[in-house]
Amino acid sequence: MPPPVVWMDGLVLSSIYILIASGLVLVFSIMGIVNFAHGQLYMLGAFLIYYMFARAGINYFVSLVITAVAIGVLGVAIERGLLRPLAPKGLLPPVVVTLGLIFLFEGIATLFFGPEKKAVPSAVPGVSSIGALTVSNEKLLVVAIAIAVMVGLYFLVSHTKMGLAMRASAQDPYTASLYGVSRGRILSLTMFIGCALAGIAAALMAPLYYVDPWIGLTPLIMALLAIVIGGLGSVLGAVVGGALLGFSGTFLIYYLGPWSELAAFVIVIAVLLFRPEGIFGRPKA
Amino acid sequence: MKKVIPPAVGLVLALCFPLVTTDPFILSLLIEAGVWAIAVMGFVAILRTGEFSLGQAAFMAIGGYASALVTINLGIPFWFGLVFAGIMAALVALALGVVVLRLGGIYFAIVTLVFGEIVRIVALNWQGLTRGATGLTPSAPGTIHIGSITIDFIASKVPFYYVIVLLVLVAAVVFWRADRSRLGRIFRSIASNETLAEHMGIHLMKYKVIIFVIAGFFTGIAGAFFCHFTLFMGPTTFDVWDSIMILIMGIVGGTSSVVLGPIIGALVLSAGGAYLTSALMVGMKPLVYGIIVIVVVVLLPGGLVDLGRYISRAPRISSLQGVKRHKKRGN
Amino acid sequence: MAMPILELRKLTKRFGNLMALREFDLDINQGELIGVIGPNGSGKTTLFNLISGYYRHFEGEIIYGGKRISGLRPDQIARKGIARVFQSYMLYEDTSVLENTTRCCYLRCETNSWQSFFNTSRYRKEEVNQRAEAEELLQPVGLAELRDSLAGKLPYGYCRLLGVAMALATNPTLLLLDEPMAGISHDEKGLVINLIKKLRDQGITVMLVEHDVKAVVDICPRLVVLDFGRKIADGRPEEVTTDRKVIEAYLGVEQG
Amino acid sequence: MKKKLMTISVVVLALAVLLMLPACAAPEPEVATLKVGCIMPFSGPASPWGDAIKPQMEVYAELINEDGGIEIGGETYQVEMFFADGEYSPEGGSRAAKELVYDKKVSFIVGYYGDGFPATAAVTNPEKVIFISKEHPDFDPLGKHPYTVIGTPVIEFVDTQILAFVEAHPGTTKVGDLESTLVEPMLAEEIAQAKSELEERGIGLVSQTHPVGITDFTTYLVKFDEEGVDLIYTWAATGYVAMMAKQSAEQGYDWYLCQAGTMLDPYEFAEMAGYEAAQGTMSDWPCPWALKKVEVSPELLEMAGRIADRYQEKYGEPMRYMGGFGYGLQHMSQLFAGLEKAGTLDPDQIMDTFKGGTFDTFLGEYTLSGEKTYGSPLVFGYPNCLSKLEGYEEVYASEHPILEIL
Repeated sequence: MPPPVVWMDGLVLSSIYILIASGLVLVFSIMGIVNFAHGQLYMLGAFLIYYMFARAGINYFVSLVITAVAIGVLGVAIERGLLRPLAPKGLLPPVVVTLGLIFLFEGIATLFFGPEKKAVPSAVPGVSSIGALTVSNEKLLVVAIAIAVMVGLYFLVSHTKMGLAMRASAQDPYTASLYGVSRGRILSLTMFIGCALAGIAAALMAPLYYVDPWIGLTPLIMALLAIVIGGLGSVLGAVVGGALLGFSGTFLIYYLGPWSELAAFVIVIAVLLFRPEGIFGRPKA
Repeated sequence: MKKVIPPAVGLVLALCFPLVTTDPFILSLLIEAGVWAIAVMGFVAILRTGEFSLGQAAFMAIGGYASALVTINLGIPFWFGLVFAGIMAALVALALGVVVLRLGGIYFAIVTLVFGEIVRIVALNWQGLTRGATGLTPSAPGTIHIGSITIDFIASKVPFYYVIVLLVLVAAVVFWRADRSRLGRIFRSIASNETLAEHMGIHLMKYKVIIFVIAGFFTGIAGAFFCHFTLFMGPTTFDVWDSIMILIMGIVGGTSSVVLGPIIGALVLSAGGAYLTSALMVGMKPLVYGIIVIVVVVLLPGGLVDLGRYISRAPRISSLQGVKRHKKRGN
Repeated sequence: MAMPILELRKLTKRFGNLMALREFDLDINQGELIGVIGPNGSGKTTLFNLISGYYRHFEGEIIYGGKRISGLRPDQIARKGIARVFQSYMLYEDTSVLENTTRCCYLRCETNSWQSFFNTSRYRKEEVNQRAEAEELLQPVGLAELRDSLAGKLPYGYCRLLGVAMALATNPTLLLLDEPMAGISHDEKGLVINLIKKLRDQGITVMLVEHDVKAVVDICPRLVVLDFGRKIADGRPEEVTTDRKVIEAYLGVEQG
Repeated sequence: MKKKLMTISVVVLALAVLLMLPACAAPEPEVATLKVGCIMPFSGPASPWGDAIKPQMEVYAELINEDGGIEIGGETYQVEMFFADGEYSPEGGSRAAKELVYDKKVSFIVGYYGDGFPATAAVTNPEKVIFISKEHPDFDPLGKHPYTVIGTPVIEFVDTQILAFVEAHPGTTKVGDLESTLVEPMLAEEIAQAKSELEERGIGLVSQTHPVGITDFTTYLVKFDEEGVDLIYTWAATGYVAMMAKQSAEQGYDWYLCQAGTMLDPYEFAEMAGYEAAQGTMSDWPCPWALKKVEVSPELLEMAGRIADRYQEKYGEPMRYMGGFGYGLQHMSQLFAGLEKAGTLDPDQIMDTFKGGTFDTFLGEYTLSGEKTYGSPLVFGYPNCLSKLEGYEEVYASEHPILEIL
């Protein structure tokens, strides 16, 4: 049994993977494409937090909300300006555009924000002791906000009219449109929520770690792994996949060292071999 | 007969190029572009069946390691290493293809991307075999003596240049023939309507795996050639970014032709990219790449190879069409 | 009594709690022309999806020509001589009518991939022949004139006709026609009916799912009626159309 | 049609611009010059080092030119520097080397800061371009790479560095060593050496390896804590060490974090880790000259002062990072000393002079031995010292250069 600190760490890591993966899955389930620039949106969100909270001294929670909204709006702009006009041309053009955006955003960040690592101070400095566990307040905050956001997302999707419209549109866009669900609005809304989740993840992570133009790749790959494990198109799958990766990551470091990185991929291969559609994916006929 | 003329002229020009200049810088750029062109041809050939792979660089890595390991440890000559690399990459493609090609669509793209990461991590951690991050240092092909002629791969880049021209030619002929033969018709059927193709008697997996393996074979050879050219093979020599670059070169070049598009894409982005690194501000390179990709996808969906068609106003075929969405099937 | 060419044994297909087809039994003889009718959602298309291999997980058995084919892939089933015309829009939309038909000649090929790759003279000859055969197939469905137009731009009726030509390109012994007459003009209907009769005369077994009961009654000597996934009647048209259960199913009479 | 024309013109224009830009690059010089190339990372995560050292090398070249240049065989040469982006990868290094050697036609490459020594040497050797690099396991002067010199045998330092850190902290009973999978294989031999040397003193050493690119080290730190470690040595880059310091503080661990010498800016470091968490972190390269506690040659102090002044003049801010003195500047001074002594520009003769020769540079005297490497250059006066963060300042842990401690 690993010590409590390792559990806590797994929880922190899981929170971030879950936030990013579920944003990615949400967008996928409605639009049918994977936004490969999702990690770079996260990176831009981290820079936003740096400039607002660390540099301009705006209250952390205000910065967090602004970051989430700003990244969400950027996502909507991408969706309206690039992905939607390209959608009729098939699957590849929008995907290629999101791959192009990776380069574009990294280039912009390097040119305008600079390549050096930037630090964001802790929003809630200090350390708390809970029984045998000593943990920084920052990590507690991360977990608390992540859980709150995911619970909020759950209620939004399953208990509101908007969520119903989203689910309907995900299952059968054509029929949903017959019942008066505006596909355009649903697309924008989903993209907003999905990208805002990346923004929130960035805002939570920035004070824990550091910010530079290349921090987007690792979370993106982990999120992709999480959704492959959980099943494409299932938010619940993203949550389970993210948690599995987060906890297995930290536990295996504790027991195995560097091979833990490979262990994540072994999980993925095992899932692919025995249940190719993912744990919560819809099996094929 | 008419159709043979443009490629023949292109080949003659390529063969005569060292008469114009033997400048090692320019030749190196062209040699590397040739390597990428082969990999991109493989990517585009797979795209013909409607699947797009984001893990092609992993096959280059497998080929590179295969060749580096056998040439270093067993002292086998470069030429056999090249073939061995192709076979190894093809075998891995076979194993991977059988497992993941049935998933199709975006799922296939994600899994191949993940596969690329797996190869990198194994290469990094299997230090007994790959020496981890230190990497392997394969050597250049040995000097060849044919009568009084000596071909030295170290003193000049010209022999490398001719080898890559030959490899590109072989790959081009294979991919071109595959595209022109019944296989090509089958691939297009699958890409256009998988369910229909299957109901008309086409074994989807068989043909998807065939092209995936052929592409893997040549991509592996390209990777092996590259590592003997730069004399280094490490875990990051071919990584996720390279897989994405292969895709981007394919799209920018244009996927409506299996040969010309990849060659144009590789020349423009690989050789052009090297220029960008030397001439522009840091951070500008990814920015310019990003802009090129978006401009091409939005304004010129057929890629650069389509520019000629634009001008001649011939009917345009969007090369990006026909890639299916993730298949949803009832139970 | 001839051996049945197609035997369906207790076919059951569930979608979650919904039984799309339950314990369905049917024998079809060589050369028979059989119509399958039933209200919307009664399981007609599901039946075809099971026979053609589109759904591979279900209960029951399908025996074709004395061999079990249930569980096989669609391409294996097609290879055994079962061709299907889809109800929905199923074409290679991005290419010409002729190319659509040629692509479906795959099962007629005698040369292998290597011969095709090396462009041998046999392959080239076969290509020329196949093109001619494809053009020939377009004649009876009245699409010969339109052979160079883009399939995706065809009017709906023509799509159905093209679908029939494409299915015939696979040289079938059993043809599954899923509502070939839906949404087409009166003249075209005549074309289809003539075609079906011609096929029957050639000895091809035809299974016809159709919404238009009148047309089916006119041409099919035997009818099967489905309701809520169950076979409720099987027999000659005049028997079936007077069956009380069938009338209730169509009129939706409340029971009990 | 209009839209099509627009499209075509946009694409053609973009391509034309792309192709023309390189043509506007550096003009040809007229005076007799030594073309010296330098490959450093200017893009990617390692770029801060390239960005920090490049201006120092430029300033140094400027000062040399103002002083009259380099005298070789009775003729004086001006120094012209060319920089290329090696991206800290073998492929980048190879590409940058091709650009410098084939395109910019440099005769020497110094200050290689990257990861692909063999790939880079493969470009320079056939062209007889003298390449001064840092150490690499594949360095083989007598066989594959005859025109290559190791100017900074960094790896050789590992055991001495660890011992120095331990020396600076009497009472250490167990040392933890945390390396990434990237450098672990390179250091393995040296770490084993350090382990046996520490054992002689009754001090234990435990090693852990972490994958590249992670940001949370807590689990590794917990393991160290369970092992009872009280000093951690790492080769990790500044950002990672800052994370280790931060996460150590969060867990309430009070060991010393010792970094192997690549801390760019102690203030930046402290800001990243938090000032509290950063306390006591040690590193061994940066040494703000204002402190001047190390005994170094007056010549070095003078040149260092000039460089620092000129830097301030040119860029309007003080030169905080001194890593260049152990790196690019060091290689430059080695090269120039070698050239002056050889008195010729013939690469073969220069290499003959380098092998086993002794050179006087502003950084001290170097002996290139011609055995495993061309020698351990650290004979005297290398500005290497242990520094430590205390309060808001960086101070020394030792009064002397590292090797004098041992």
